Amino acid sequence: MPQMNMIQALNSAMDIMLTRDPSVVLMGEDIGYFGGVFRTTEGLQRKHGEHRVLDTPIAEGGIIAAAIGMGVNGLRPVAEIQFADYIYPGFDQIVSELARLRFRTAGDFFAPVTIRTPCGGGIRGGQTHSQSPEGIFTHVCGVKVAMPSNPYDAKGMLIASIEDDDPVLFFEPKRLYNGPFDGDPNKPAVPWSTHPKGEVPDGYYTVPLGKADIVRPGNDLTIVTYGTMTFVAAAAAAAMGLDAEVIDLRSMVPLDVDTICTSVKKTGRCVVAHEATRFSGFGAELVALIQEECFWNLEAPIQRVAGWDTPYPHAFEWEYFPGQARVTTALKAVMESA
Amino acid sequence: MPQMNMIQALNSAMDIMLTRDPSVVLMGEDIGYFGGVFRTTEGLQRKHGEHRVLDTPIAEGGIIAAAIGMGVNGLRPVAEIQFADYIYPGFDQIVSELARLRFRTAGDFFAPVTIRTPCGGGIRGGQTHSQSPEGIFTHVCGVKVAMPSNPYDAKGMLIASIEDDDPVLFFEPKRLYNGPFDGDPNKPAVPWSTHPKGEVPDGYYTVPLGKADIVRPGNDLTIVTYGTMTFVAAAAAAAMGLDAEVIDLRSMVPLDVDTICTSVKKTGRCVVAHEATRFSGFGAELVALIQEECFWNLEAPIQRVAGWDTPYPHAFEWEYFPGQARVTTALKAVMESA
Amino acid sequence: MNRRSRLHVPRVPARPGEAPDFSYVDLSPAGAVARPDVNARARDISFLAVELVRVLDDNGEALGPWHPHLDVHELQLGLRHMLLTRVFDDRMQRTQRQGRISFYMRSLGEEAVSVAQAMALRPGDMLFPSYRNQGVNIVRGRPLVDLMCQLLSNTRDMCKGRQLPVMYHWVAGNIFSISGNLATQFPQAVGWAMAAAIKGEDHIAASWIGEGSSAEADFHHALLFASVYQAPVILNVVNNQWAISTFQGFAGGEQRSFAARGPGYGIAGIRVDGNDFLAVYAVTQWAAERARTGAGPTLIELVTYRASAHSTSDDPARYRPKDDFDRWPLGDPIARLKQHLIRLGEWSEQRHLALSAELEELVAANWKEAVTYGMLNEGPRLNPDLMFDDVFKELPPHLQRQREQMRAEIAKKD
Amino acid sequence: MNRRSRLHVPRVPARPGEAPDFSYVDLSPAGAVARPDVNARARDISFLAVELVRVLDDNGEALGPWHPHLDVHELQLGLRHMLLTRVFDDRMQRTQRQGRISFYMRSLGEEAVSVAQAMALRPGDMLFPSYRNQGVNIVRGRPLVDLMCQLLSNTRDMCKGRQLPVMYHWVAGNIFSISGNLATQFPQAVGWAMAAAIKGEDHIAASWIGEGSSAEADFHHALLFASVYQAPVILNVVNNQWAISTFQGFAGGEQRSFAARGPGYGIAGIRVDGNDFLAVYAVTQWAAERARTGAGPTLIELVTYRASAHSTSDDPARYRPKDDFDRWPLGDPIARLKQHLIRLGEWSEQRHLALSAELEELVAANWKEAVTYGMLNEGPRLNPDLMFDDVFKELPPHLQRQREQMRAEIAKKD
Ligand SMILES: Cc1ncc(C[n+]2csc(CCOP(=O)(O)OP(=O)(O)O)c2C)c(N)n1
Ligand SMILES: Cc1ncc(C[n+]2csc(CCOP(=O)(O)OP(=O)(O)O)c2C)c(N)n1
Ligand SMILES: [Mg+2]
Ligand SMILES: [Mg+2]
Repeated sequence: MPQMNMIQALNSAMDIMLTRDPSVVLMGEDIGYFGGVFRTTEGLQRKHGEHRVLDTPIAEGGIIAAAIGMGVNGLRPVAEIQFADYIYPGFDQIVSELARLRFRTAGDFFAPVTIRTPCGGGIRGGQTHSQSPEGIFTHVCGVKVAMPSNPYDAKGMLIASIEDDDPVLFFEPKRLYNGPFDGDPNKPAVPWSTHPKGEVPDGYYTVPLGKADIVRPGNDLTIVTYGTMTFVAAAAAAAMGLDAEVIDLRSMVPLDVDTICTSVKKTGRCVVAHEATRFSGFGAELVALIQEECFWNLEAPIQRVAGWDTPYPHAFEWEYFPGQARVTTALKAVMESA
Repeated sequence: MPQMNMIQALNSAMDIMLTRDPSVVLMGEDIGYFGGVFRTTEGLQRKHGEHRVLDTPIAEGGIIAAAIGMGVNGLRPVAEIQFADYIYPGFDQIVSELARLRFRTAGDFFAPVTIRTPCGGGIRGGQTHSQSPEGIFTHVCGVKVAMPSNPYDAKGMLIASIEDDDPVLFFEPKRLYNGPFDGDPNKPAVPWSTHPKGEVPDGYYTVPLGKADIVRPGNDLTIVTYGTMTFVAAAAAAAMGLDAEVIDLRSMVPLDVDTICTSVKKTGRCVVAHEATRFSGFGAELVALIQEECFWNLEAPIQRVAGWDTPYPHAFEWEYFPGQARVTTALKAVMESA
Repeated sequence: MNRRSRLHVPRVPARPGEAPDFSYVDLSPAGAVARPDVNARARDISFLAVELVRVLDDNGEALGPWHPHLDVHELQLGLRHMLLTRVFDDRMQRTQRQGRISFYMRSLGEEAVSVAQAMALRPGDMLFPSYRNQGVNIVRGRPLVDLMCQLLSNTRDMCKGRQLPVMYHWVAGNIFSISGNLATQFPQAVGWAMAAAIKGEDHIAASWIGEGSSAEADFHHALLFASVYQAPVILNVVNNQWAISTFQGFAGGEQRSFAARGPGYGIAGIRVDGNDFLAVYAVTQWAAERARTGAGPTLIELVTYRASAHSTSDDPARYRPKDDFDRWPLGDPIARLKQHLIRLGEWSEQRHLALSAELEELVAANWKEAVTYGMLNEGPRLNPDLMFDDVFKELPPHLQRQREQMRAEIAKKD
Repeated sequence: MNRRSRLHVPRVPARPGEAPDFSYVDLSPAGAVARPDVNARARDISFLAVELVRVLDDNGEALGPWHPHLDVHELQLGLRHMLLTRVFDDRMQRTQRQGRISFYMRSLGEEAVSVAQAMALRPGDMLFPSYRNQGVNIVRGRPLVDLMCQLLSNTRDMCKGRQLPVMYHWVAGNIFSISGNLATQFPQAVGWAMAAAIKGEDHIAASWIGEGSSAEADFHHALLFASVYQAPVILNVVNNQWAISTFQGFAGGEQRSFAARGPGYGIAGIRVDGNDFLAVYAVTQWAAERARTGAGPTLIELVTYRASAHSTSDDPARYRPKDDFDRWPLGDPIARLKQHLIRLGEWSEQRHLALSAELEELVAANWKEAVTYGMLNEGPRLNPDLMFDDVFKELPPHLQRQREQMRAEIAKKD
């Protein structure tokens, strides 16, 4: 099977969809001739033409709005926001329009727009190139929210998102573009070619939204996470010798409540982890939900691991990032409790 | 003591601050000559002049941006967003700028902007005049988030917000403008003059942000809520004959964790209620936090009462609104559990 | 240097109790403005953004190069559509006053905008209206009962009870959904037009925005994207002078016409007498041909007057003189087209009265039918279960659960 | 009708391997454009948005009504500031290549913009720069070591390690904080100017935005609010032809100049040769006087060229010809001012070399000092506790708790 990093996997997904479905178009800042600042759309304009892969003005609000109009007119736009930190100028069009169109027209109009955007820290991007705003969108009814953690899922989930008739916010943890990452920036970088999820079929396949992945089965406790933290949390648990069940959510909306609750009911202990800021982050919803559903099975309070409730500071990237030390503290708390 | 409804109380707060502090300016759509679509700023332009009470273009993003610039130049702007549903065009300026300015300049620049906006349903406003987006802002570090539930608090908290050097998002539950509301739209409207919190001093006073109010002490269970649901939840508990301790948070950021946890530790049972949609709403943070802090005291899973995870539909306003029936179900669940 | 800048506050010409003053409105005589070739470059025709294209003069005579030379039946049809719009508006306003519907917004005084523009477009062209464009539904033959059912949020409401009154849509009629959020439809229309161009189809898009709403960011997005991709779209600013209580000066109209924004972006901008059916028709036709032949987008400013309150929640007596519409220099679009037809010998006061009566009856008959499908608080009602549909294409598990919970709540109440 | 609209895609004049082609740039001869009175109404001077104000001709002679007649010391100072900007940029670029700083952005080729504009303003005027305006710091006398400490995120970083390199600010120098989010500063500058007008102060504000960033909504907000309130502000679009890989046509520059957006909003718009120190100075002075005397805002488009890569993360060889800057018709701002001074007999190649050497040394000395305060991964470091400060004015309890947790994590690692 071919080896791909996450960038190549995403590129392959878009290439396949541009080829299979004439209604698919890509649009975004620097994505056309140049192939994107992360090179995710490299070669696609040359192959599919300037009318299928559009360079756009630097106006995230305009990009989303135009994508909605195009979606209403039968196209299937995939819009890139260059960094998740820059999605906010498009917020109104996402929340008030994209998310609401099907509902307010009783299904008569809809716009099958996928919004791709790199998120998360760990690349020295400072406070405006490191954010993880996914939690905000999970509170907005009418949009799906997904984040893959590896090349295989990235390709399959992106294809599923493009084919989905509902709008999808597709967050790409940029720290994982080139390889898995266990949270230690001082270790040599590991490429995806060393990882089983770096094996990615060349052709079409989908990984459905709404289905979590148990990346490691276990009995001591459940770790519910997604994105970069999948690797960090698993590594921390392994280092502690814990038999943790690690769940990579892959999509937050829809959420695979069954997989989560089955696991927590089995283990009785749970840690929830994400890179986004803690207060009112998506972890809060997970904790609320798990305690509602699994209260009587819990042997300890659920612990949250998250970014601090501050912007992501350039100089303190690794003091900010929820690395193994932070996970370990939570794991200890949840294992020692009771 | 004078009687005021919430509109009069807010008007009085702004009038006092315009009088006391020459740097205070008001701005917003229709707020000047006309006095605002809810008449909250009535008479203030006539009294304080066109340079203190500004009618603005219909551009929420421009309003917030201009307010930030004015704040940096020594003014203390109070910007009105006509409905909370229309705050999203200003989202980027709030999240990326207003919330971040002090941090990114190490305190050298800041903009003491207060953003007032009517929120919540119950006035037949349909999906675009009924939203409660406060939860989203609680995930944005760097802004304070407040919502009063009565005229007394409204005035004191608005003055505190205007005087605060941090930006404050000040949500006004519009269903409470004219009187308390127990969730039953078929009962005759009750004016604030019948309620002790409708007694509002004429002069200057503050109600600090970050301090919750125990609106009713009790021992059976704790209800943590804010805004309109303060009255609905209290009424439901009273109707069931429960000795509920009802906490009106008043501000979500900063959050009065001590008052909440002291109460839950005492009662061992907790219901969290808000009008906003449930999934990833502020209730999730409350539940997560309470189970972290009070896990060993809990005798039943914490229940959430909230709006459904759909837009607020015009025709089904009362099926949507989290009225006493929804609260009652949660109260029963939390009392019967164990 | 002694002169100091002071914050400028746009001047409102007259407030309640003062005499209406419309001297600020720049007028051109009927027939006076040149009609450039449809392929003219935007930069060469910027005079169109300053002048005011008018065809009908004060006597109802049609003059000059913009005279569209419509046949009499078209004119009579236009008159009928405008009158029907007005009769419909009046009746719906009254039903709101009676508490039958929760809210309403009339288009009194600006009926020519929607009617003439929709008539000048083809049925396959996609319309992205604002909330004051009910006329486009009428032109496209929407059964009135459908509109009324939306206003009533009843069992035949095309929005299934989800939207405030007047937020119609119509897939079959190529009329897009109206949003409660101002201006959002403007760049969406551009995106729609871009898609048409990508697909090589010759349908064009048209959208409408109030002059007040043109302050929103989406107005800029629309002009910018239309300019960059030369999208086949007509962007209309309905300058009815007021945005709720706010005068058009607060949207930037004091310094420059709204049409002038177009040339700033390299888009043809054209200012037209919005109460002159013939001028509106001609300008729209010109812009449509431009768009359809690849000559690019056009920004049209329709100068008109919001003769009524903003909505049933508004009372304009608080912020403007009562008799203002009587003094409005561009008159009433219905009266002007009627005068023109009478002058042509193709209409009369009697026929007008008869038509009015016919349309009143039509509206009444439709209303009678509509209420049989239910009213907001009376008669048949939509199933509240519907609230959970269409949030997503498929109902996800958490909404299934919430629907169950709602059913239980309702059962308990009953 | 056979012609159909096709989606237009803006044309890029030349790609890698092709010959640079700047025929699309509209030029006016030096000295040719009239200089209107500073109180002229925006609508009467729209020619300024089309022409290109130039003072220096190809031989370095200063011509025409915009000649600012600066004294020689001013000119020499301007040359020095521009050269220092360039030397500083070069040196910082190299430190980035050496891994000392994480990121850098040069202003190569556009030094006249920041330097001439800042010199034409008063110290009390508030500047809202973009990330390519380092020159304004140099003009206002910022110690270089301060800038370097920011780049290094070290113990003397005025941002306390919180911002990416180049995102400076300076309270004492009246230079606002640079945001990583494009365009946000533009309407903030207008708000600042509105406040000055409200308070009756005569300070004005100036802001800079890239032509690519002018596509953002905030560009529109700025123009609109400036127009409505006639705010005393200068809004500058630095049209350096590129936005990362994206050509200016994708920001709307193909159809119309960026300066032309101004007149669309009723704001004076003026297009100036951004590499002509004298022209930039003169135009800025004119706009400042307009603003200060209550004649309203001005939009200035500075036509220049981004001679270097977008940032240290970019490689322009992927999207444009390598030798493009050599063919850029407006030349190099430093070479042109130097030529002018030599022509005046007030400068020479030797003095230039000596100045270069002096500035290299100045920069080197500052760098030597700066690194003693720490580097990103070496030497003294800021206390990570600082991460929790300034989120709010007072540290709230939940951040106190998180700070404790972080301290414990660090203790564990050590
Ligand atoms: C984003 C947003 N902001 C504010 C409002 C509230 N609002 C509704 S209509 C209106 C005035 C619009 O005026 P204009 O665009 O001139 O249209 P007109 O009513 O004159 O047709 C306002 C401020 C809204 N619906 N959406
Ligand atoms: C809101 C936002 N969107 C996108 C970006 C990413 N970005 C950074 S610089 C840049 C190009 C800006 O080009 P231009 O405005 O022409 O300025 P120049 O670099 O030429 O000085 C882009 C797209 C950003 N920083 N902020
Ligand atoms: Mg209007
Ligand atoms: Mg540029």
